[in-house]
Amino acid sequence: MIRIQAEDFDVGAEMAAMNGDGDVGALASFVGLVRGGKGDEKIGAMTLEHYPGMTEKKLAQIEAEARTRWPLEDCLIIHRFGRLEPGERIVMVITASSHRQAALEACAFLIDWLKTSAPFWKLEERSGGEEWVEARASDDQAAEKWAANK
Amino acid sequence: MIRIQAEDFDVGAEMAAMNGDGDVGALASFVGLVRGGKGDEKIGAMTLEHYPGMTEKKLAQIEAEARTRWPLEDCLIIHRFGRLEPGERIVMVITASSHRQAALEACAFLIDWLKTSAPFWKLEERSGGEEWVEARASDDQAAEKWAANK
Amino acid sequence: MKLLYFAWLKQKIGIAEEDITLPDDVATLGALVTWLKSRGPGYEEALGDLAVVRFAVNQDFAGLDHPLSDSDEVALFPPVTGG
Amino acid sequence: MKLLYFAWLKQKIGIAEEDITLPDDVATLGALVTWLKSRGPGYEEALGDLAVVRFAVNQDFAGLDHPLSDSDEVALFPPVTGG
Repeated sequence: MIRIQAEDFDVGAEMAAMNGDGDVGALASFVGLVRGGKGDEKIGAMTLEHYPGMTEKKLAQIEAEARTRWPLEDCLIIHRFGRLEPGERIVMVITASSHRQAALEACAFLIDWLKTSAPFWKLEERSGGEEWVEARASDDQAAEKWAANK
Repeated sequence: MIRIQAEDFDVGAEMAAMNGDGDVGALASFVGLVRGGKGDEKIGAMTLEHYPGMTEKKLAQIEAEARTRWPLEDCLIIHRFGRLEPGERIVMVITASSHRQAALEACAFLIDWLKTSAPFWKLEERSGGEEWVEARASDDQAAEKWAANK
Repeated sequence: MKLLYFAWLKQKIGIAEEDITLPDDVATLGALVTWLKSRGPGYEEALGDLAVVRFAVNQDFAGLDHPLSDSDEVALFPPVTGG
Repeated sequence: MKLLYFAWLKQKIGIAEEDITLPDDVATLGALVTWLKSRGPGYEEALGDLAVVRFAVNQDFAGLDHPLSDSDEVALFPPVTGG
């Protein structure tokens, strides 16, 4: 399941909702937060812009791909948009499977792919004004690793 | 930090306590549950026995090893003992780091190593009586992978 | 054709979206980019370095050789930075 | 010396722990195992297949050649299955 929303989410409640029945023995999760920085390198708030419609389409494709690759009992992706302060949750991925390997790998896959194929853009508030975050080559490499390991 | 306890734990509260300050941008978690099985393969409760003293020592060693390998802002391992019903949480690992790769890898490392070096034993209640769970070769292989990649 | 702009492309072009009639001789994304750049300095600045521009046609990523028709939804944006 | 047994080793031997005086000629874990097996059928059954027995000396995993002293805490148990 995927959800794109401005509101915060409750990680514990979402995970609890995924272990109700059957054969779930492993829940893996990833939560991305707005970093606050340390000492002199304090980071301000950021605003997440997205492409409504395409975001849903891409996240649904990514989820379907993960379910093809691993035997998942359940899968949830939540991504927020709008203005977020340091410490706030941006994104969450939860995967549920019978065994841990599938849950852990699928979770890493989902966040790696989401980083490079979900249409979100971060605008950071800095001391010198606003600045769009640049994409990192390491994110492309992380996603390509999964393409090679298909 | 490590905790060994009979009581359940609150995943959301534990994760929230780890994103308070500074440079945490990524939280990875793993939660292991008692599987309930499906259809005709229903699984009963299990009892986790452990070796008090050695358990604390090994988990602390595993946590220290993870902190040596990855730049973690925080790290929490909780493992329960005693009788647990299907669907109940057994173990939780949370790792916090600036970036996702460190958090995800350290989380997978911790649960892999914990599986082979923390002195816990599972006694399953089955229709034919009680049975001690046998160790799986795949768990040894998962732990050895990290030794090779040191 | 519906055109959508995001992030700094939206800021440089000055609008979030617009409806255009696709010229007869514009048959691919690459030709569309060339045509857009002729429409003013904002477009020219936004599309000056295509290494940092990505494209979607009908909400799927597409390359410059992707064919276009007037009923398509085309989006132009920087490499994504979510997650 | 304090001896601890866990899981099915505890069930087969019939006790969770015991204090013994280490015989003078028992200097390693391997020698301890041989000596224990001579103490009764429960021990013999529990220690019949050492491929499924693991050892800890003072709460660290140890092999059969590990040296012992009378002040050690020695534990015998099956391969672990937690997590």
